Amino acid sequence: MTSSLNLWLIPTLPLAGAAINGIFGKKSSRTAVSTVGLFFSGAAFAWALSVVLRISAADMPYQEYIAHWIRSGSFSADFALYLDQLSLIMLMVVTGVGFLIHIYSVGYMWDDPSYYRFFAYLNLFMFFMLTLILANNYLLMFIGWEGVGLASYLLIGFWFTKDSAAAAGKKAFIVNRIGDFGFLIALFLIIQNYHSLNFTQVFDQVRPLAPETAGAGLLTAIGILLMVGACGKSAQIPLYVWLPDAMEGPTPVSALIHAATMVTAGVYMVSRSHVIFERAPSALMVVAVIGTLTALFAATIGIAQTDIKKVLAYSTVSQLGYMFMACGVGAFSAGVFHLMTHAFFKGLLFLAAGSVIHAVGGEQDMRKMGGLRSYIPWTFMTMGIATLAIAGIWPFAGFWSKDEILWKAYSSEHGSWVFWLIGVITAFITSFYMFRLLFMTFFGDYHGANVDEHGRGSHGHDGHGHGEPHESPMVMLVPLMILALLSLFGGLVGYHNGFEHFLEPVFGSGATAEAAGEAANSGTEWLLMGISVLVAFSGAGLAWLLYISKPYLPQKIADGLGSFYQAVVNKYYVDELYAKLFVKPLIDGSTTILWQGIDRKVIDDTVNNAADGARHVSDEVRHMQSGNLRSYAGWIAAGSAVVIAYMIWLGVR
Amino acid sequence: MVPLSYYLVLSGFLFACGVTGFLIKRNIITIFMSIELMLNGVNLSFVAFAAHWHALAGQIFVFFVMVVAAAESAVGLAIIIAVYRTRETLNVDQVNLLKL
Amino acid sequence: MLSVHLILFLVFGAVCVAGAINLLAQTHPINSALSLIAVMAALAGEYLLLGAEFVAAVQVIVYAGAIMVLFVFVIMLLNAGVEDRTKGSRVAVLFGIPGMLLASTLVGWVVLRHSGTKAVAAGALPGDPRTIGQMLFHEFLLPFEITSVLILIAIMGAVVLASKPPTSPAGALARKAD
Amino acid sequence: MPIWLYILASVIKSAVLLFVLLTAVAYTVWLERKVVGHMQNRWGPTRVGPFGLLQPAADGIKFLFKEDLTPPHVYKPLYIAAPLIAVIFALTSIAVIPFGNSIMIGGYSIPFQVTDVNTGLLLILGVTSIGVYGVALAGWSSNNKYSLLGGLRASAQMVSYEISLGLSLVGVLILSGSFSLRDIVNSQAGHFWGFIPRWNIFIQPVGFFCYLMAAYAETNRIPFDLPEAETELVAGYHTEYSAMKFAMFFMAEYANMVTVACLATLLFFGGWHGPITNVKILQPIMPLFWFAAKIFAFLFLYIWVRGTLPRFRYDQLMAFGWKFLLPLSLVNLIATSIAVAW
Repeated sequence: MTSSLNLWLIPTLPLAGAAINGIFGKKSSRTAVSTVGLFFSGAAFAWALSVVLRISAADMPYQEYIAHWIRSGSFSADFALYLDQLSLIMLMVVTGVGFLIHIYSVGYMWDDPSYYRFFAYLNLFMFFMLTLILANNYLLMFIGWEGVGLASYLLIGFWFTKDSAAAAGKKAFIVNRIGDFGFLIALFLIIQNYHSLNFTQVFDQVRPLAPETAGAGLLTAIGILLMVGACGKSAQIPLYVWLPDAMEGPTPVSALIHAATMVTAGVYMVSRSHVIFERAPSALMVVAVIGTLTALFAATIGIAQTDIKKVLAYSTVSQLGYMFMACGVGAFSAGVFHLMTHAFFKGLLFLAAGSVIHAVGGEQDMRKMGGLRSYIPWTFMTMGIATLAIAGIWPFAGFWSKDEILWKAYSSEHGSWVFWLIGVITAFITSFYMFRLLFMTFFGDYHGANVDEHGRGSHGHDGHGHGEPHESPMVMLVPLMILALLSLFGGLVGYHNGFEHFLEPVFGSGATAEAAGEAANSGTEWLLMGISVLVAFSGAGLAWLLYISKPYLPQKIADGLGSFYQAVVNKYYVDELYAKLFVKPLIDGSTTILWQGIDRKVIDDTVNNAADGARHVSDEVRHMQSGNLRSYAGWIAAGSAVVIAYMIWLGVR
Repeated sequence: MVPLSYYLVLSGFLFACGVTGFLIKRNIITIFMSIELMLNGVNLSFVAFAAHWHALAGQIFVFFVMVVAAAESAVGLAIIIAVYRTRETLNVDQVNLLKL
Repeated sequence: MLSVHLILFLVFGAVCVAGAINLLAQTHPINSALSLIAVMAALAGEYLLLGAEFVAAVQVIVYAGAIMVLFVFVIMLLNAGVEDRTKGSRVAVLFGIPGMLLASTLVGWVVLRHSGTKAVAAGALPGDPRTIGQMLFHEFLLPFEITSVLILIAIMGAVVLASKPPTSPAGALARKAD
Repeated sequence: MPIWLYILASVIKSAVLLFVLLTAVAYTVWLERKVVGHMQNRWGPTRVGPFGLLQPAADGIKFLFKEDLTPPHVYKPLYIAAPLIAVIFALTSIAVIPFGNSIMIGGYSIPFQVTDVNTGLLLILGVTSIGVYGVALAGWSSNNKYSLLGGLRASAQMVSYEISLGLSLVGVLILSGSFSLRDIVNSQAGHFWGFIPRWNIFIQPVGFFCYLMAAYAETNRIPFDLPEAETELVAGYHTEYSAMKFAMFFMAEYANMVTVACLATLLFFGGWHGPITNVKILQPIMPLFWFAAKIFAFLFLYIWVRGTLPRFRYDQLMAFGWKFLLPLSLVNLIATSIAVAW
């Protein structure tokens, strides 16, 4: 590397934007606020682009030292950045999608009274997310990790006057804390054993180790704990419950944070730590199982949801499960690939959903939509593309990445046909509920002509005329179109394993070996690919059957399934279960033991008794202060006698 | 040739007399003089140690003690005058308003 | 065998002890003050025995000649009489005196336990003004200067404390006008 | 020198010195009366002996045989101790004054000095400062308001002027680099340019002035005799004293005058050095002569001032001491040290 890339600019630009908007935004006009917000996020994107153009594969991994932070003995953690192919992809996704969503937000949030606050938070999120991505050590990464958690909390609770939003924010934060706890312990273990948090230093020490076959070992422990952290951030079983609730936030937030970027941080972290995971097969197995289960589980919930954003949320959880499944079978590049395509089409889905909600004046219930195709054609088209992409229909982006994952799940040394099977089932369900969403929303008749009772006034986008759904402004549509293009063609980078080769320097020769073995199994691969496409089409067909051709059928099926259907509608009662299992005992325990027991009886009483005791003792002791000089002298003499006696005793002892 | 301990015992005796004076004397001026007596006792041990260890610094300390004693007595006696002016007594047993 | 040095030590020491005890025994402050002057003068003798002639001279000039004059002056100014034996403090008697006795016994015991300490010869140390001065103005210059500030503050404090506050500003002005 | 011989020599020297000093004191009184008398156009004592020369003896006898009156309500121990303190410390300081060079007797060098302390000047200062107690205690123990005022005035005055006194001497000490009076005198031997004696008065005129003023105040002499200002305080601190006790105060005062004159001679006027030192026969005597002559001159100056100047007011006295003399001696000290350092 001959010259510095000035990587530090990329995170700091959004920080500057956040600071400017946060400090001066309240007094500034909306135009000024959006200019600042867009400029700084756009500048970060532009700089990231220029970095991509300037850097060559030979220069990576590139490290940049900014300032020194913690130096304690042999341990050190600096403000230093790290750029390799993996973080480069993340960088592009975060700045690119982030910038598009910034643009979209200008239109979507225009009427909100706290417009400046939104952009300040959004820029702040960008800063932390970029810190997370570019960090060269786990500690700085953790700072970004916590920072995005903070930004997420702030944005979920953006309309904090609404109880559900505030509660959802808290829920997200607390659930994430549980995951962070695991992450932290993993970091402690790393420090204890490798005396560093620096990626290169840690991985250099781990790399020579043999895989832990006996099941449990240090690396397994670290891996599982890291996975716990990832579960929290990336909404995996059992910590996924916050993500559906997070839909209380503004839709661009859902798109940016809870679909495209932040929730994938767990995938990124696991991929980043692939050196550790590759040497801990048990941990990998845990990752794979969690990912697979989450994918299936969330997909089934998605079938029965009627809130458009909730469907997308469960879909996100499910897709994240896919990514973890990929990581779990050792196909990190496939996971990252899906991460990228998912960022495109899920971001697009959310934005399009936002556009729909915008169009119908804040309504989110799909049963009150329908037939919107003619009202909002652009939204319909982009959303259609996204749906095709997520369903995995050739040649859309989702096809390439999903197919890659399924193939790896089947063929990889850590994989198994079980993963593949569940993956295919999930793909079928995904295709079904996505088309269900599409059909319920855009086809049939419009059910919401008289939607005037929206209690979502606080959303701020009820300034438009109601009754007639209307197309969104261009500022919202342009990002939709760009993302639609990306969803269309974004998957082509994976053609002929191009994406995998790009990431080869990061994930190592294992990928190459698999690629070699791939040729031998190409027949199987074609077969599997065919199956997955077939499954996608059949899912779509089922949806068409149920929601277009015979719309009375779903109700019948639901009645027929009875309690099982109720369970699915109520998300398998997981929230209720958690409430019973954890929240209630915690609250009860806190009330009776911690509050009434420890705080009242122990702490308060200790303090009160200490104070009472001090007062009583003082009442007696104050007579020592008689005001008589000679008495004071007497005390001094007696005291010094004691001191002298003690000193002499020390001396002669 | 006098053993060091003789000087120290004398010094300690003077100091003890000073302490006793502080404890049993009622007149504030005498109490003040008891303090001076204590300082003198300490000074003696300083000088004795200076001679014993051949360290002149011990004598220097005595000068500082004297300077501080001079400052202290100047201020202290001024305070005594002020106290006498308001309380019209020199008996410390009767100057005991500063209490709880 | 008693050397001249030891005899002188004992003589001065006896004066010291007698003076200190007399200070305690006397009820009139002026007698106590005179006893203290005697103690100080005898201590100056002890300093001479220890070779600290400059300290001895300063002891007489500063302690006996200035500080104690101040005491006597104040005693005369306030016309302090025989002290009244009030019983204001039980603590001083119950704790102070035993504490003092205990402490001095312990210290004396420790000191005498080490009575094998080397003897101190007269004039063993150059305590002449030249050496003292050089030390005071080189090694101890900063403390010396600080004590000078201390003295200045003490002077001002004494003046402020002892001067009678003007009865009223008008009166003070009138006095100034005279 | 064997120890017994040393003690013997010291005893003899002390006895001789005491005799000389007391005689000098007595005849200073005679001189004062005579000189002041002439200044005031009177004769002074003339009846006892030629020119009244036996007057001091007569006075002494009178003091001895007068009734020793002790007023009631005095604090007796101190009333008695005070004149003793005054006279003893006044006489003590003369012990370190060198009157001349050593003389050789039987192979031993015997200095004209009771004891040669190498911090002689400090000793004089210390003893002088203790002399305050005589005056102060006398004033207090007499239980008389005039005495008390006199005593208070005396102690305040003496403490105040002691500072100027000490500081005025430091200039000389810087020049000679010693506390030993003998060294100080020897540093003044020789001449400037062959004819002006190398006396400190020519180098330290301001210092001498300060010393003189402070010394007058220290000895409670006119114009600073406030403690015994007869027009205000009857006789100040010795109002209640009579007979021998009074005589002791008298002796103390004049002995102090002699000491002050000795110090002035030693410090500023070259001590025993003087012209005509080359006459062989006179060599042991000449230093003594010059010394005595200089002291006489000083004593005469004392009397002359007494006959000439009026008395200060007390606030003027304090103002003069603190606001003029002290700064002046400080300036002198600083100037001297700068000059020496340079």
